[in-house]
Amino acid sequence: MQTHPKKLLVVIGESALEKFLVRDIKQFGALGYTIADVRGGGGSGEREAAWEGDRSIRMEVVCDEAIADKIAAHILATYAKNFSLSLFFNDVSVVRREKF
Amino acid sequence: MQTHPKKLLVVIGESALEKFLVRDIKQFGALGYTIADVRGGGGSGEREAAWEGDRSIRMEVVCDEAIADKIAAHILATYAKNFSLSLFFNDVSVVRREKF
Amino acid sequence: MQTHPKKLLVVIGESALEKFLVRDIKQFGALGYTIADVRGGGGSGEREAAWEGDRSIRMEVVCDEAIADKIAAHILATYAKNFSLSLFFNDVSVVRREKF
Amino acid sequence: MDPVVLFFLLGVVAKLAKSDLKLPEALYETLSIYLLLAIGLKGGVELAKHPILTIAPQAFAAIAMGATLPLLAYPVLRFVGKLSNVDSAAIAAHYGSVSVVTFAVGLAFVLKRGVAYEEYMPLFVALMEVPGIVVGIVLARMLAKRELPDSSDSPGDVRLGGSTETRMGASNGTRWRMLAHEIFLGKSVVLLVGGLLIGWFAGPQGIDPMRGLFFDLFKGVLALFLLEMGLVAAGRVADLKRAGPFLIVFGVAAPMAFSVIGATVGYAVGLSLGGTTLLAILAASASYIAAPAALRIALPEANPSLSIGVALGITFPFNLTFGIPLYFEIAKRLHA
Amino acid sequence: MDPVVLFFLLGVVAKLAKSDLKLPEALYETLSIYLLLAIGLKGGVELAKHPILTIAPQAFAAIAMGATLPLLAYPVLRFVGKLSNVDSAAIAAHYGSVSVVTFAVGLAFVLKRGVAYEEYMPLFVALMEVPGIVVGIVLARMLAKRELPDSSDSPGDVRLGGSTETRMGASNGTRWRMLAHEIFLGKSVVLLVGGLLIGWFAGPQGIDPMRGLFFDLFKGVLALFLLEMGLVAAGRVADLKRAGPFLIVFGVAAPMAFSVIGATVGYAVGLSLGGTTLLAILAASASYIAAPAALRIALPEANPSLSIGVALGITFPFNLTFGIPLYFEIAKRLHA
Amino acid sequence: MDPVVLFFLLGVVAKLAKSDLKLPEALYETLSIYLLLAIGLKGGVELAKHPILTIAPQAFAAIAMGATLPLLAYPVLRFVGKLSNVDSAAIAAHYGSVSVVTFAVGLAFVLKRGVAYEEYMPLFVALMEVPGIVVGIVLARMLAKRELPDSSDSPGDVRLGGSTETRMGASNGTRWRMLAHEIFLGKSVVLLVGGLLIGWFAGPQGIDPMRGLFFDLFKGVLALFLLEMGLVAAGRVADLKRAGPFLIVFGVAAPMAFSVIGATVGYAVGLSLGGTTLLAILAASASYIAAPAALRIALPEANPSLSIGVALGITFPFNLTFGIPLYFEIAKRLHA
Ligand SMILES: Nc1ncnc2c1ncn2[C@@H]1O[C@H](COP(=O)(O)O)[C@@H](O)[C@H]1O
Ligand SMILES: Nc1ncnc2c1ncn2[C@@H]1O[C@H](COP(=O)(O)O)[C@@H](O)[C@H]1O
Ligand SMILES: Nc1ncnc2c1ncn2[C@@H]1O[C@H](COP(=O)(O)O)[C@@H](O)[C@H]1O
Ligand code: NA
Ligand code: NA
Ligand code: NA
Repeated sequence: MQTHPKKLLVVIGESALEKFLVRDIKQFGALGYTIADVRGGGGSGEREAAWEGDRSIRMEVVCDEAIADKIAAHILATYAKNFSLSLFFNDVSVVRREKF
Repeated sequence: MQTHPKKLLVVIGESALEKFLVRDIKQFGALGYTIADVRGGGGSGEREAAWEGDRSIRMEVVCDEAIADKIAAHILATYAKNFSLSLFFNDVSVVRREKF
Repeated sequence: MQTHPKKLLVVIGESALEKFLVRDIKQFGALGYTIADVRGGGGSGEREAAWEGDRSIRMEVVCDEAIADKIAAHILATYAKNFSLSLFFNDVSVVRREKF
Repeated sequence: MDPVVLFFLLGVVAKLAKSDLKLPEALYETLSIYLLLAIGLKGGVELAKHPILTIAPQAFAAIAMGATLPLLAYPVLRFVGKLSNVDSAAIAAHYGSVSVVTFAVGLAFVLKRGVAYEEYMPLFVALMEVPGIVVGIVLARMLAKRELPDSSDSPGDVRLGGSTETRMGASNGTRWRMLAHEIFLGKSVVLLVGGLLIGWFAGPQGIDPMRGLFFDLFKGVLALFLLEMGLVAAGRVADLKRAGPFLIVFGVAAPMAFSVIGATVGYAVGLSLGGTTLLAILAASASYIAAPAALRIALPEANPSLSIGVALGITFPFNLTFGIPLYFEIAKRLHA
Repeated sequence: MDPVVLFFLLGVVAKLAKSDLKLPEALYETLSIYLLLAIGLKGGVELAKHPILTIAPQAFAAIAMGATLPLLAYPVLRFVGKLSNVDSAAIAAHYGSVSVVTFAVGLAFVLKRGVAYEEYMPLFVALMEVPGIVVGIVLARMLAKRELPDSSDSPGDVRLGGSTETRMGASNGTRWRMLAHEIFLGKSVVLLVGGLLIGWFAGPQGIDPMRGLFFDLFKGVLALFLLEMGLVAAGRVADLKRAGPFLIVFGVAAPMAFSVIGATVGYAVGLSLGGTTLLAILAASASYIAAPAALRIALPEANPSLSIGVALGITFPFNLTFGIPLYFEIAKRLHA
Repeated sequence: MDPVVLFFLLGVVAKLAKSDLKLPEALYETLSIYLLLAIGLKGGVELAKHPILTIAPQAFAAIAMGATLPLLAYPVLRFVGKLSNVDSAAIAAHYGSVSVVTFAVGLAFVLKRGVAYEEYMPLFVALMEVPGIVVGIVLARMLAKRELPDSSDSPGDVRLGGSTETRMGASNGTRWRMLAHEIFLGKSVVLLVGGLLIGWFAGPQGIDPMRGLFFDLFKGVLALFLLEMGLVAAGRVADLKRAGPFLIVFGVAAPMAFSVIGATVGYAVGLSLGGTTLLAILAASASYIAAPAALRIALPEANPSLSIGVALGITFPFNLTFGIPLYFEIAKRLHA
């Protein structure tokens, strides 16, 4: 199967960020995203999703490397200081390259 | 740790597809799958999981590359035209190769 | 963007294991984890999350390869015999290496 | 206007104002499970009191009407609205089937006015869910044949999934079986029919200890569900803008026309004023639980945002606000 | 048959017919939290009315019975059923503990017939949840020693997690602490005991403003929960087919035998006809909330599909349909 | 102590004992949606009975008080507590706003004692949610200017997001709009105000068929929600330990001081004994739904574990147990 390399950017953070992240990734040209509700723990403590302020989301964006870089840089600069937030990149391959 | 390369196929789409996708991946020889409820947006608009028809799932299948290819080809041919659907591949490694 | 390679360890298994897995990965030096509720199927049958004993989780840990290996070895040795459980590794890259 | 409709408006306003208000998915599902079961139980308890023979001809008329309405809707959608074959058939199927929540609001309307009605009416909800959907699907498949004369299939052979054997990954026989499954074993039919049977077997005394949950809370739960439906319906408005003015007109005209048919049939089979009103409401309502789920599988080529958009974005609010009182007037004229 | 049982049947039929009907996980959890709390509150309110000294010997008898039943079940499972040591012990633990929902259906049965009963009976549910589980685990560990004579541990030393120090990643001392935690601080014990204490402290007047939620809705919530249990139980049938005929017979015979013990003990400690029936039901019932959760941690080598399969797939439906009326008859004979 | 508080204690104990008890997220959300709507409806129904002109001056006083309290809290937090500018402002905002659940428990307290109160008090809950939050945010921004004199902005220009144009990825104008949105269209304001309006339009007879859900279950739902709040509050204790003794003292002293202000204002504007008590409770309570959500966006630099820690970990339990009876005494003195 003919596939094309893309980047997968995964952002895990406070669910208060959801609408900002969705707005941001579109602004930088990503064509889609997927969000799951998660719980977890990290540098800023345990987040057990027990109530509003304690919820986390995991957002996944498949896009070109350049876009992924820009999104990540923006997210780190804008939110990382004040919010619980992690992100990482992954190499994926897609079939319909124009979709991502 | 001795590991073995496998493909991870991720399919994100309408939750109406769940039972068909499960049936399909088994038919093509995948030995397991994992499904999470998600929301998202893409070429076919925002899917906020607000009601039945608006729900999406994220399905993950770890298997041999050949099987992943066949599954992906089948899914694209069968559902992609009429359903909100994205898929991508990833390289993963597993320990117990016979499980996947 | 300057990134650093890390391992992503994904563990999918019975939700009864959640607190043990969280304890274990910390013991081995991982600095964070993310958990989602999932359903699925594999060698030990279908797990539809219909009731307590039937629920599964998907745990994601980004860490150094050495730690990921130790965690995986421990999990396989401790739980794999008696619990529904799958795990796989993935190569990811992170920006803030000290976080993971 | 019944106060429950105010909850719908609250939902609509909140959504249009882009409020963050969102009901959890599990609550949405719980409320809809509750409403289906409660309506089923209510009808079943009453069914126990009436001889089946009185009800049978009325029931038959209701089924026949549900199967006929899509045949009336289809040509309008196809030839006036210039919609594609599958989209026309899919929308027709939604209008052939019924909306449980519209029925519930109608029930509240009738109760509030103290109008007598056949208390086994919930039976007709269950009976009218399915026929319209089936007719819509058959329509799509039969007429698709005519449009694809080069197809290798014999013309009389109604096929699911169109011309590709592997459509939805299944042969034609399997597809029909899957579809029957999807329709008859879908959540809404199982809960409605299950509730009816339980209510019927258990009878009034048997259900009495459960009335605290299933009857006393009914109106409040309906209000909460309408809040959620308001949020959902307002979210469908964008779809409709894209679809253009025809569907908007259709979404108002079709329920009005169908209500007249429903009221006439109800009157003809001897229903009381309340019963006639409720049958008019059922005829005028468009399904948005059973039909979308079944059609997504049966007619995947249909664009769901059109059918849901018009059923939920136009017809549902129209029925809630203006439709129901109007249909009551129509029924009154007939019974005058 | 109580109409709530019809909901269970609806669930079973829907699942066997492969309907898509599924209750959201959050609803399942909510219903079970509700039932546990409501039963606890009900018992606690009554407890306030009775002198502890009257209840103490009965409570002691209930605990002792819960601890004894696994000792009777184990040899049958191990030597007649030829099950492994851990599986025998795990299943025995389930039958030593109790099913809150079976108790609730029994309560409905007794109430419907207007039979007097000790209204503090929910206390016994709380008391009988734990002992059977503990005995089952100790049994598994002690007898595992005998089967592994080459183990370096001293024979009298009951160990959790078998011979590997790192089993479940914890030393033996830690394991016991974790287990005690799992059992005594599990959801069901906390809610039952918490409800009992709140009901006790607050008394009837204190709880009265909450009866709208906790008492008036009880039967309806029980019905909904049974619908869900029907879906779950029917899903366990496949496990049982694999397990063979012995377990199926056990799933019917054990509750019948244990009900006789329960009824006899109840009669002996001076319970009324209703109380005797309820103690028989508790003895006959098998846990499927507390026990599975605790045993998954304590005896991970046990195959949960066996214990859950028989407890939920056979004993639970048997008790619901034939068992409860039968145990009532047994209690009547004793009280005759 | 009202029995509902026992549910809170059960949650606290369960959490501190590390029980696995956890209410599903969807249930938590459902209960809070229910409480907000029910309180709104209750107030709206009563509003229909009173002339707006009587209420207007009282309402104005409540708003003014909500806007003033943060101005009193801020200097204490900043100069006595030595907290940073944003943290002081954020905590002040929480105390300027109100806790709906504390109000609900206060209502239960007043009802239980049969004390008369202005039944439109829920209106004040809605009115007092927002002003304190806005004042807290403005405070943070204005005083941040003074501390950063090297900023290029003109000193009078209150800016959101501090000195960086791209903070939260939006320009200042957009930020203010987003914030207004977050505050006025947040879940709690929409549901409270929506409920008020629906209750007002529909009136007592209109809401009557829904009282089974919204009124009869109120106390029980409150109990369940308090169970959840106990679990959450106990989880915040660790945050507080880190924060040190000042905040713990503040969490008890601030509500006591503010209750005196609230009671005095209530008495001054002519509220009855019950109304005075309830206004004192509102003044003493700290928001933990609307404020945290709005401040996370408006003052992201503030550490939420401080504000939530003290509001939920100290003030909320204090009010529930000792505060409410104390504020009732204060109100009684004034009315003596
Ligand atoms: N090493 C990690 N692996 C996986 N997920 C992580 C990791 N670190 C943090 N997270 C997730 O990211 C969220 C925010 O991270 P933090 O700001 O470090 O607390 C956590 O609550 C976790 O869900
Ligand atoms: N670029 C993307 N990155 C991540 N998820 C995506 C992307 N595009 C689409 N999706 C997901 O796939 C679903 C269907 O995609 P589409 O058919 O393009 O609307 C969306 O609702 C998203 O959940
Ligand atoms: N090949 C696979 N791909 C994705 N997920 C899997 C796979 N195999 C197993 N799983 C997940 O891991 C869980 C436990 O696996 P198992 O013990 O093989 O039943 C399953 O319930 C699935 O959720
Ligand atoms: Na119709
Ligand atoms: Na038992
Ligand atoms: Na306040």
